[in-house]
Amino acid sequence: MAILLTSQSRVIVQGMTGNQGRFHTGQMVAYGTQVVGGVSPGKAGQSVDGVPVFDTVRSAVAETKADASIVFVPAPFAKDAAFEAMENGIKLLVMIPEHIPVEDAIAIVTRAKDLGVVVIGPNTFGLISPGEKTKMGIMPNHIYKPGPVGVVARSGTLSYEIAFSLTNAGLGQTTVVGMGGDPVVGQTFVSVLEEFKRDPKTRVIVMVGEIGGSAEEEAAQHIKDLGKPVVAYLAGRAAPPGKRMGHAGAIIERGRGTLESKEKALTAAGATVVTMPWQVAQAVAGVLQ
Amino acid sequence: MAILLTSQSRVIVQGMTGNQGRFHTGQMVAYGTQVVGGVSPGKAGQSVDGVPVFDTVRSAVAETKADASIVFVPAPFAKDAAFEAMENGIKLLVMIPEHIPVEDAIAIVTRAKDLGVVVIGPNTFGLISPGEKTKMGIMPNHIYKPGPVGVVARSGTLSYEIAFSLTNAGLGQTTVVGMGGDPVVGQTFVSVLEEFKRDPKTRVIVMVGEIGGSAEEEAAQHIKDLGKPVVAYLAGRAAPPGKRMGHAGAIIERGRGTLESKEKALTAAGATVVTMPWQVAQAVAGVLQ
Amino acid sequence: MKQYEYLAKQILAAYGIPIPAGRVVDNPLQAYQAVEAIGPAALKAQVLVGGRGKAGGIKFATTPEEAQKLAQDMLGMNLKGYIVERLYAEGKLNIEQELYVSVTTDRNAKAPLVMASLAGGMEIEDVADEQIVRRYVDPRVGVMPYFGREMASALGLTGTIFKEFADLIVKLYTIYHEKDAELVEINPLAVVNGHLVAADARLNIDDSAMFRHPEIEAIEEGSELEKKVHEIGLAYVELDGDIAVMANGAGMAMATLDAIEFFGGKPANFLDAGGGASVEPTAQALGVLVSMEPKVIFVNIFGGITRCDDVARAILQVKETIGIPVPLVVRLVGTNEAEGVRMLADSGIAAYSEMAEAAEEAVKLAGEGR
Amino acid sequence: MKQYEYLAKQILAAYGIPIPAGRVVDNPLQAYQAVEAIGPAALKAQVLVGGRGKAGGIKFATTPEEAQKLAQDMLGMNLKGYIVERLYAEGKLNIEQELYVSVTTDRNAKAPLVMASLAGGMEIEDVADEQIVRRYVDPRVGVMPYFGREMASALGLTGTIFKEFADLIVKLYTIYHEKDAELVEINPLAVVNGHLVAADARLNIDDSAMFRHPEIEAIEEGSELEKKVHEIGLAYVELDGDIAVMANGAGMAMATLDAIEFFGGKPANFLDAGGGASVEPTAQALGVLVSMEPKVIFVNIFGGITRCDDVARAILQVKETIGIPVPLVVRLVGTNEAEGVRMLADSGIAAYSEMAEAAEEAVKLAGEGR
Repeated sequence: MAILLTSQSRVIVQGMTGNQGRFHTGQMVAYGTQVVGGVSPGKAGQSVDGVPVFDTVRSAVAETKADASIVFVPAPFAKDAAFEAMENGIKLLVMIPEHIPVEDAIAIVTRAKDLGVVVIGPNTFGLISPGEKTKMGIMPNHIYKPGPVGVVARSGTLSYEIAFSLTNAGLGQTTVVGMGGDPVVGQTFVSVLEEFKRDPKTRVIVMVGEIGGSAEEEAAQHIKDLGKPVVAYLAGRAAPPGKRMGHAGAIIERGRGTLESKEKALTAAGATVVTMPWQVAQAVAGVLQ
Repeated sequence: MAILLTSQSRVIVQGMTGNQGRFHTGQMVAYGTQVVGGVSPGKAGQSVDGVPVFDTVRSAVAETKADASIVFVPAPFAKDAAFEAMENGIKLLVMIPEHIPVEDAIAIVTRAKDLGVVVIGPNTFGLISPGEKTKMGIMPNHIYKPGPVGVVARSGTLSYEIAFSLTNAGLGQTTVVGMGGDPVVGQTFVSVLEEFKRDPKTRVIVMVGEIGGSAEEEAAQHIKDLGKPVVAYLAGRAAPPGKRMGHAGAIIERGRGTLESKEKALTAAGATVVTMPWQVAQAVAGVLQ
Repeated sequence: MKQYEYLAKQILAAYGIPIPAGRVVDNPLQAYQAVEAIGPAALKAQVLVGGRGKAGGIKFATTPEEAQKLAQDMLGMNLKGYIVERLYAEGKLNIEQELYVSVTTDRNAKAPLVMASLAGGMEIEDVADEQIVRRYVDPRVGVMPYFGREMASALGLTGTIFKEFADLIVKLYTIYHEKDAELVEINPLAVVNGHLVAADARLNIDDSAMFRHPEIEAIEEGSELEKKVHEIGLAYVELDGDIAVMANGAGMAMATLDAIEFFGGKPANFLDAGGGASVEPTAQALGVLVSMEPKVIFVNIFGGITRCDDVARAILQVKETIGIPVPLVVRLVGTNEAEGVRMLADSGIAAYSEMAEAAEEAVKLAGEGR
Repeated sequence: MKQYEYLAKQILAAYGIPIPAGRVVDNPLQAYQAVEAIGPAALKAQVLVGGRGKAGGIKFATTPEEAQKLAQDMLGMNLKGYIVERLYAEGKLNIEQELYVSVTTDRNAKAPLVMASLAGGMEIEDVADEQIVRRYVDPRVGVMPYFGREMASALGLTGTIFKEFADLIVKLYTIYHEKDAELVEINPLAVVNGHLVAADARLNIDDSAMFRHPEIEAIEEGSELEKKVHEIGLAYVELDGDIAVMANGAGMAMATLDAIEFFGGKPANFLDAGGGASVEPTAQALGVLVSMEPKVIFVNIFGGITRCDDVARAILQVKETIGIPVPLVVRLVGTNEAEGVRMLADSGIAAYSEMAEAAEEAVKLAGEGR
């Protein structure tokens, strides 16, 4: 099993004929994702890696019964693409682009809530369910393997680092979810933890957090009643206040979002908090025993 | 019993200190309506007919546990007032003003749907439940009496005419509902018929319709399965196409909304259709036997 | 509130929708100059009636001289009851294809409705249903570009026209939304040199929203008498019978006309004196009825908010000032009925309490009826 | 994207929020003229740092001459690392009361948050929680007038100030919404002669939304070096250590700094070379690190989208062109790892596969650490 994305998910790619869309369609198909269609206005009738391209999500969904979409269009057009997906029945929406205006992100996640759509991102690497042989995202294919660890991260490359170290330690993953690095994203640690709670295959959860916001503190409230062990690693110990650390979201503002408050809350909630990424796998192995 | 408005309803009046608000507060209180508060920004602390005035719906609801509101503010401010009511937990909203922009009416009824608010109007005389000794509206107090007839009308004075003729014929009313004369209003004949269907005290329903739109035709679809007899009278037989007959809604546009198509649909659905207002009471007495 | 074609087009253009070259023409010289500047052009009478073309309200001018002469004829002409005060000279288009597109309010769906068709150039009611693409707009979402693409795709458009059409839908909805339109229609939406052009346009603004559109000119439609009564703030429609009618409330007024026809009479007008009108406007309204010189005047009042004594006062005021030289039938019931009836009786006017009886009497006095 | 105070105030004024009389001053003569025109005024340095007042960035001038002299001193001064290029001369206010109001984005609620307080004039973090009225905006609804009235009521305002405050909340939210602000703050919101005036204002625009605001000037914050790296399109923050760091991905870059501190070292910077950067920007970024003249350069790459051979190519390109005169520690794993490692080895650069080992070595080479 896995969360959110399974082998049953029927995926379309919005912006399929662009460079990124084309490349990652190939990668997803290669990984085993059921990519059933693509959308690029005015390109209907073309195909990418054997997958048919449609002018609209509407026609793609009508033809392919897709229920999930991954969006690769440039940020200024991302809101349009997201609504096109949601208004046409897509229930799992992965928003890859970064630099989407916060106002647009708010509009997207608000509408998603009303329509019961799960939004991953924006500014995410996506999500991958190795045991289901499926992914929606831009993560490398070779660093994951099936297993009992659920991973939820804000940041891409750092999560690759940790997922790969888990894989190398023989600790496979149910699903690895990238929440996205923007200030406003579809998921919270809490919402993803709840998904992992319901997944019988997930036996331990790894949280990869960072400075900024208070998502980790809120997650701590829920970890107490989760019934599954949590290992947490948070990046940004060395980050000075008031400076954006790459991610629009990673900023310590007016004393909020510091690592200390986050780690304290998580430790108090019973999570195993490690201070360096290379300590995660060992901690996971420890709690699994 | 009655529909929508009962003796339990706790009513506030938005725009209570204006001329209209003040007059009709008195009329409603005299009729027996549980008017628990009024709202007029900047007038908190005053009172009208012994009813306390608040600055905001928020404070009025907090103090009085109101669940219904009747709005008397001028049309340009009506949308603001409607949202103020709905966002603060009001579940029955009567919009008296006419000349509310259609765009605002759409926004109001759309939001009402999302929040589960029943909107009566705009451009309505309101609704009255004689057996419950309560009304929210601007109708005269003396023309109604308790009884088994549910009345739903688009138009004010015409419904008074008919209600009074029912009363004079000894045929009292459960609830008389004014849907409002605007193109876009909160209720449809269908939605009100459904309410009457569920009300055990309502034994027969009088529909007072008119030219324009296709609400009567849609109602006809539902009358077949209503399980209660319907008497219908529709105004506008003599109205020429393309001219607005007073109500913004009453216009025969491009062949749609004619009396003939409405009466035909209603007759086919089993309703008793009369051609003159003074024939309604006799028809109701007939079907009640 | 209907807008003249040239105003509608100016608004389209302001929102980035291509329109043909055109100029407003107030006199024959301007018509000359217009054709001189933009070449062969259609001269279109700027009046708010349908079927302008058939009635002689659209003429083609190839040369400036021809334009001047045509303008001379057209300006001041009577077109279905409207005097032509202004023309719009518009360059001739080499139309390759005609489409239809509109945004309107659907009162049953309580939402905006966008309609489009490949069968442009005729009234949309005359287009077969299966040739029309209809999409409702969710007011929570509005119209984003994908909505336009979906309609373009549903119409089977491709290439440049696909993109232009999708884009145009967004602009058209933006006009509908920002201008509080009840209808914005482009018909035909022409394809010229492979690009879309709004060859003709209709724009109706929601009367109730005019208060927030100072940039839009209020254009009163109707006869002089209708305009005059609208100025008093009452709803009024001229009809072609000879029994002048006043009632309170739009539904009551309609029912009153119906009652007159029921007994075989012909109403001269629709007049809603309002649900709670006081003495002065009621008297003014009655004055209008007198000025129409009908055979009979029929006043039908159910006093709810309206007080019967106020109505009586209004009637007596008119009687005593301008006089009521034709038979008057009054039906008066409701609030303060007794006092109102007594006041009228004192002046020799009998009031009915039953609408049916009163209507029948009015028809009889007009010498009509069965 | 923070906006200068005078720009923020101009935008407030454009939306109908009252601001004090004020003028932008580029030279001492303009300062003279400003005080001549508006009377005694504060001269405020237009720099994007907090605590301007305490640092000498705000001075009061009573006469034009005084203003000219003060401007001479202030223009060109260094204020916390920023050169003062422009002043804003603003008329002195007789402040009767100071309030606080702001609209900002709450990332956890995923909604705008409006805050207001009667305790204005100090930073909102220093105001006791119970003195702050906080209301979230439902993005489906936005801010309508009632929302402002509710806040005014919650603050206990009455009379004129109640109305003005309620009205101002709507305008402030409109700015937030239409200008894609992440923060719009008026502090203090002053009461002067019984009316509200925005005595000071802050406005930060969402960087990601700048593309749709051509009317707003892009103001680059930060040091010259930071600006330069931002121009390449990379995320860069100067720190005060001496180990220059490059990593791919913001989280990885943060973790890399953490790792250096973990081993007792001090990072000189944060540099995210991007999740999938190609040869050229990576080489440019490395060039920037070289130009910083650090003790050690540490490159930490987990090749996902980024290909290890591309990173190796970038390193070799820099080595062969500008040269790398300080010790270089490279950690390189992931996509095309073997080829990347071989390429570096061929040029005598050893690559680590473990992040921990590499970070420790970098710290050691910098002569720091435990």
